Amino acid sequence: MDASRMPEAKTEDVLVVEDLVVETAGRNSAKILSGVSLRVAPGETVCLVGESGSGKSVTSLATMGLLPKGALMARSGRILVEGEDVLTARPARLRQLRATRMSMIFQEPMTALNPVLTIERQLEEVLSAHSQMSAKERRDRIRGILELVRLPDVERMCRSHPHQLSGGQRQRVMIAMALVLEPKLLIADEPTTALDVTTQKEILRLIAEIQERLGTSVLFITHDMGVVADIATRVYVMRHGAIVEEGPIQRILEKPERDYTRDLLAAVPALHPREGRAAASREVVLSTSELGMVYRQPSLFRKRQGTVAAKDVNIKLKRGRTLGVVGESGSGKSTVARCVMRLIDPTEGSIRLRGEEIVGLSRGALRPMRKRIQMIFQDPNRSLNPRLTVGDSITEGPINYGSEPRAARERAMELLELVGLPADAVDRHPHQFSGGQRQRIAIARALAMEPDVLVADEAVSALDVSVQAQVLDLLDEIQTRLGIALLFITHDLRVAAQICDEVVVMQNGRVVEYGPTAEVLGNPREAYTRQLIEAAPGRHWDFPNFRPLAPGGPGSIEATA
Amino acid sequence: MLAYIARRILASIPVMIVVALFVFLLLRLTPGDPAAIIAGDMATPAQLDQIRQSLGLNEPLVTQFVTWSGQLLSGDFGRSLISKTPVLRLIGQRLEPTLSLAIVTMLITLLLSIPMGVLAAWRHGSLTDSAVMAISVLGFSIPVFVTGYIFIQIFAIDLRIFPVQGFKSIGEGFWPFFSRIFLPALTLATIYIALIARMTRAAMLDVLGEDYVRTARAKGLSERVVLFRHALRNAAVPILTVVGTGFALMISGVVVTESVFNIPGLGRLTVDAILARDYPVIQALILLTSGIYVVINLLIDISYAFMDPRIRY
Amino acid sequence: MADKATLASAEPVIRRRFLPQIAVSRLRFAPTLAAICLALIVVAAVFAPLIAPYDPIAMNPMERLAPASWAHPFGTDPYGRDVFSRTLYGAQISLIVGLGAAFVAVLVGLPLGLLAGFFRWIDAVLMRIMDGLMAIPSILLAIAIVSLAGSSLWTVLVAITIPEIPRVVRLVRSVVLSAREEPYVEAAIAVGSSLFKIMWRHLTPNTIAPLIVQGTYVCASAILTEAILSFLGAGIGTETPSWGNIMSEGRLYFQLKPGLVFWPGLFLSLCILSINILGDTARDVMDPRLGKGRAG
Amino acid sequence: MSFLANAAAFRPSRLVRSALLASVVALSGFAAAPVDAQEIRAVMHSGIRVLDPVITTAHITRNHGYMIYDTLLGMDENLKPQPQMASWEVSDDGLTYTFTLRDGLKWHDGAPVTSADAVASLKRWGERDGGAQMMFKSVESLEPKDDKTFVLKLKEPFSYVLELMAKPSGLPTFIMPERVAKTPAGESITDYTGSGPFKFVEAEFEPGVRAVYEKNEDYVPRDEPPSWTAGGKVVNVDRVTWVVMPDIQTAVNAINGGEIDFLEQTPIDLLPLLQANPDLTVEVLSPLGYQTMARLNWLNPPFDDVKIRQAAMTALGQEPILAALVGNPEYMKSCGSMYGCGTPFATDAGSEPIMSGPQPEKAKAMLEEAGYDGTPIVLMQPTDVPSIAPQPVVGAQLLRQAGFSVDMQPMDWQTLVTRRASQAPVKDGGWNMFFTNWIIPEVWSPINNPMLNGGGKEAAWFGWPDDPELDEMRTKFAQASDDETRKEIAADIQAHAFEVVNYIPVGEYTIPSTSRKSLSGMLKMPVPVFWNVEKAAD
Repeated sequence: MDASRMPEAKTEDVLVVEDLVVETAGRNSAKILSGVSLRVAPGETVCLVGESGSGKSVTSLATMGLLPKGALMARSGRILVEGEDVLTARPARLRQLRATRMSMIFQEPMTALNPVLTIERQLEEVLSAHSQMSAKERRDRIRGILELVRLPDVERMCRSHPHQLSGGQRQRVMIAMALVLEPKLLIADEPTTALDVTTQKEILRLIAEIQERLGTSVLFITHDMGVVADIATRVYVMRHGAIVEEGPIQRILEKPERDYTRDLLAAVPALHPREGRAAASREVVLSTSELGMVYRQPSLFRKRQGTVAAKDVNIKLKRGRTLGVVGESGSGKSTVARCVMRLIDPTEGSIRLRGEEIVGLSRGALRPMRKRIQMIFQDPNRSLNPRLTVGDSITEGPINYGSEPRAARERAMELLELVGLPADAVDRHPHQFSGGQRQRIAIARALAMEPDVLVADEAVSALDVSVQAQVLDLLDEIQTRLGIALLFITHDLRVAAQICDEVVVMQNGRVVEYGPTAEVLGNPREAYTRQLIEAAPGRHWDFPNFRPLAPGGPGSIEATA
Repeated sequence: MLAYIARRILASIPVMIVVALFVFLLLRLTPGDPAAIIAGDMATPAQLDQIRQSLGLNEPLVTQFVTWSGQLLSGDFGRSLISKTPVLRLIGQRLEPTLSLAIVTMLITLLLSIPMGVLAAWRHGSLTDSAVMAISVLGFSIPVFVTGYIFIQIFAIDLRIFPVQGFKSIGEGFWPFFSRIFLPALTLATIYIALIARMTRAAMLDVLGEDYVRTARAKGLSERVVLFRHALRNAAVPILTVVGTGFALMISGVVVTESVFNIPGLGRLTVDAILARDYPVIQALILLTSGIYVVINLLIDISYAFMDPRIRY
Repeated sequence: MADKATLASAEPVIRRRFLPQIAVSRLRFAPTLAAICLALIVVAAVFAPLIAPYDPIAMNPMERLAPASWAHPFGTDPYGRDVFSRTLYGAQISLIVGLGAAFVAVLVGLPLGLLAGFFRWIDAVLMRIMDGLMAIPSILLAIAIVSLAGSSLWTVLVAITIPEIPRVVRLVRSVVLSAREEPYVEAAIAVGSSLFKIMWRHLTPNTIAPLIVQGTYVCASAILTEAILSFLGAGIGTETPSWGNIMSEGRLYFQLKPGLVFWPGLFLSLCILSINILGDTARDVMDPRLGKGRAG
Repeated sequence: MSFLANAAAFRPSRLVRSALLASVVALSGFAAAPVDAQEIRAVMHSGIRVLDPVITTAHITRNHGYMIYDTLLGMDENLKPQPQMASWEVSDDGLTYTFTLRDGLKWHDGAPVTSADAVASLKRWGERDGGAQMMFKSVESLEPKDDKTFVLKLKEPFSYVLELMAKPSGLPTFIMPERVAKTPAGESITDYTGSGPFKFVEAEFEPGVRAVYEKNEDYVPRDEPPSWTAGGKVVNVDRVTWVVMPDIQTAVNAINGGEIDFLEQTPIDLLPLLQANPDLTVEVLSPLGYQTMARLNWLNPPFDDVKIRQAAMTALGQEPILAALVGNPEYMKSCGSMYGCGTPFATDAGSEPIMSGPQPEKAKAMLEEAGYDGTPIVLMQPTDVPSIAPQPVVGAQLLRQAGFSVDMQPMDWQTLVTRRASQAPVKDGGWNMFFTNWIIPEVWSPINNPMLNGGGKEAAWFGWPDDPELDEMRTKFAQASDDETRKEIAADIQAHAFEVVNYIPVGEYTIPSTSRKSLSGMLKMPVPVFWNVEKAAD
């Protein structure tokens, strides 16, 4: 694809947004969008990328006329969908436009579908709201669209409720729902962010196909440069509620004009593994053998066999090294983390912390061990007690182990500086910090215990790429400084590739492949591992260096299909 | 499901035992002597004792409890100490009025409170919202008997629309029944309208923030559909919960309403029995009411499963 | 770092951050009014001895049921006692009952709820008992207790409070059950904090918001229950004027001398109204979800 | 529905069935009353619970007694005993009474009334009634002679036999079938067969809700015109239903709205609401009215000291209490007679201390002299009985003004009746003082008056004065042959009783009844009865 495919004539544009300004309602209103303009031509896929807070979602909501009432409102600008202004449209008219001319799919397929209504009902009401179809026609239409989105056993699907479907299936339903009336414009707001890579790949392909079939234009909102590289024809880069750069995908990837775009791309971790580090020490600080966790619901009447969350997990972690545990959701990687933390008690196997068995230790006996192994949680917004000052959170542990409050506080300040925060942060509360900063605080809290092992459970997944990069650097730096061993749980192969010395690939609670990162990701032996790598978006592109990786270039199958 | 119900009923047995024991002891510790109540003003100590003896009140507590619970297990609730009427007959006589009152009250309540709550949540922050909340909170802030008197004054005495008092079985025709039950039900409803309207509002506010509501809007559905098909149904569980506890709370309101409107119901029976220390009646009644409470909550919990397919027992 | 701070995630925030603002700005008017009203009542209660023109129990049978006049702004009751003075003093009792009930219920319910939320076996036992208590209609329990211990202010207070406790316990328990799953609680476990410390430092604070809301409802319903108890003849003795017993003594004259019920009733309703409004405000600001609190 | 479910929760089918059955009975009860039938719907002063007019002295049960039972003798408006079921002859020595049952007396089940029934009934009565107990002390034998006649033999003169048997209140001599009368005196009867002018419709009886009586077609009234409980009891209506209305306000509204025909006790303060209504008659049916009184406990300090009892009496006064209780002068009068004013034995002997109104100063002085140590007086106040609630409140204030320290303890009436039976010291749940009311016929002679009994802990009424002197005088009274002597003795008794402060009468009041104009022929007498009443279409 090239510039020639870029439409000139604005008139036929499916969507035209002209310097849209959105502000918060109420007394001291703040600008959320300051003059955003963009357009989407028939049949093209436009990506709107930006980090959290850049205002990309607000743009999409505004387009659908779905800005939260009483909270946000469009001050000025126009939003033309097929030439009709959404902002000035009457509510009734606006309702007509939705689902017929423009429709939207959301990030969380779990919450975006109504849990108490059957799939068929939820599709059916779109039709009955916008068309005079007979019941029969509606039935057929629904069956048709569900087949189109490749859902198995359509009849059963129709009868099912959302919770009975997998994440991927739900997202397919969402797509079906959005496209059942074949609108010209499809707005996809982070539609794959909540999904596993493999699923994500399928969904992206699906969208591409359908778009091909129905000639729909897609406005695709994402933060994931990989996805952008795979699917976009044109890209808008947003930041702080404004478009910073716009252009065809190729150009953006190869010669970004703005520093911000540049940073954004540079921050994307390369998929090819880091070169292995020389082992600093032979000492094994953490090891598990035949570790297993089976969840059993107690039942009054019959004995249910439980669900296996982990089975026969054997890992060894040496001082100063980083062991990655990768896998999709439900692969049991978090279970392993929580077991070694003894937040849950494994049902079988043993865990040795610096040679000492910690499975089956009583709360009391465990206490001295706790000191040696600490954890960083996925969501920095929830892992810090909002009511405690940063200082209190950090010093809680040390004080538990008898250090002077005063001394602990001093230490806390040092640590804060160590993790790149001002020392005076001790007296502030978590909500005064950004996600990345909070994660740093969480790290400081963990370090305050001077542990031998640090367990990072999806520690960077919730963060924007730029922040992600910084946190990863921080961890790396700390490791080299303090020689802490790192057990790094992640679903993101790119991250794993960048930080881990060794990786464990898990699937359905079992270890599939275990070895040095270079080998496992370089030339995977197991089909599943390969599958994972295959699925990683934008894997043909070497973002930090603005050039294609392997032959084939950015025009990957998905985008051109 | 059945297993669940079975489990719940099993679980409720200890509750009932707790209640039974608690009530029994409470009553026996309460000063008050049915004999003195029976004998009237002129009785001499000797005569009182004579009566106590014949009522078996001189037995040791344990014996009394054993005999009583023994009877219970054989389904025998005994006779009123005072009037000698079988307890079950007493309760049977009073059941219909109270049930009628409770049901009509709930109907009125639901008819008014749910729309109010939905409206308030939908127009959250608007004047309508404040108004609805104000009304419901007001209903919550006036003692039942005052509300009752006011209604009587207006509808029965001034406007003469309804009779002042009394109860007629629905068996005697709808209007005789309705004209007598309506005011008390309305009086009682004021509390629950307040309760359920605000609960509905809260639950709706919760749900209206959900993604699937946004989805529904994105599908271009009318607000009515969005509110009632998508939001309300998801808000149902907490609302149901309040309805359940509402029924439980109702008894106290019932007691007052029944005496203001002279409805011969369980509430009045209970108060009379307590004031007359009519032990068998009180015990039976409290067991009954707590039984009702347990069952209603069970029904509510079961109904969750119908409201929300994710809930399975 | 600084510029990263500005990148604080906005999408999820939209709903969370803006609604309370609106809630507050909307409710600012009503709660202020409520607060003022409540304040006035408190003043009336505290300074009753100074404001009240008469001794609330000094009777003068010769001028019983006198109509409202300058001498007796609200008229006199069947004993010829000054209803205005009684109403002022009544504020004392009603407030004591309301606040007392709320306070005691929370005081007892909080620890029980924490324990129940944390230890399975305590939960099992305790909750059975609480269910038992809840299953007994509160008003009947109250009547029984009052006639058991004689109808003094304190017995009435106890009688009113006991049925409220299970609701508080349930509330606290539910909060604990959800809060203990929070990562920061796990983090606390990870840094080896003692159970007590975790409860006190990490769990209890979560219960405060709902408890405040619940507390207001307990307070309001306690004041009402006192009135109802008086109505049923199981209230506080007539020598301790409370809005409840003033009304129930006056209710016979409702059609002839409405003032006897109207004035204390007005005070009572205003008081409860204010408390409820403040409670609602608290809930709206803190979290609409807390509406469930009332139901317990 | 939820009921069925809940029944299932305890005890399955059986309970369900019985309860359903019960409610069906109840329903049929609702349905049974035919609209056009001559039915009087009356709200009595309280709901009837106890159905045994011998085991209890509760007025409502007494009224119930007059509905379904007949009495051996009646008393006319001149307070003279008259034949009702039986006529009598007295032997010249006054020791033998021969009673002859009149013809046509039938039980509701059709069986004839025999002298055996009468004798059994009298004996049971003798076990429960205070006066009767006294009488039976002097009785040698009480035997049936034949089906129609029976004989009462005295071993010593007791001249008050007929008055006792004829007394309209307290425990009148209701005659029950022998099988019923055989029920132990301490046990309530469960067979409600009487021979009175009305039949009790047991199926429609709902304690605390309604009691229904229907005309006894077989009843043969006497020929004399009705006069109090004497004379012919002619029933002119098909049914009488006593409806219970716990809230008097509701009752007043109900009779105003024509939903009921008769309201036995109209709260005087609410009269304005009724007098305005042309369809209503408000009148006092029992001119003798009520005596309200205070009783002091002789067992516990400070009232174990006669001086302090006297001080208390001096401190109290009738007007203020009456004012608080009644308010309307038309319906209250202060009265210095323990036997009630306007009765044969009425006298104001010794009543000066109470009749001269509250004298706080004098009382103070007396307390001073008696060396009152400030022991608080536990004064029991019933919160749930309007007719007794005000007295203690006023009383407390008067006593305090005289320097007593008073601990007024509010409680419900049932707690009070229980607690007043306790002879324990105050700290163990005892008491010092309470108030209650009597209808005059219950106190109008030294024999009837329950308070005037010096029997102490065993025999005396609550408060337990141990006063042999008093009992001697009563015996004299009982044996006195002519009215003059009786009057004198009665006066002496009263003087003595006031002297030692046996109890303190604090005034008399009457309570007006309200009836729809459609009712006529309501008899003026101490007991509300429903014979002789006619109901015109409303």
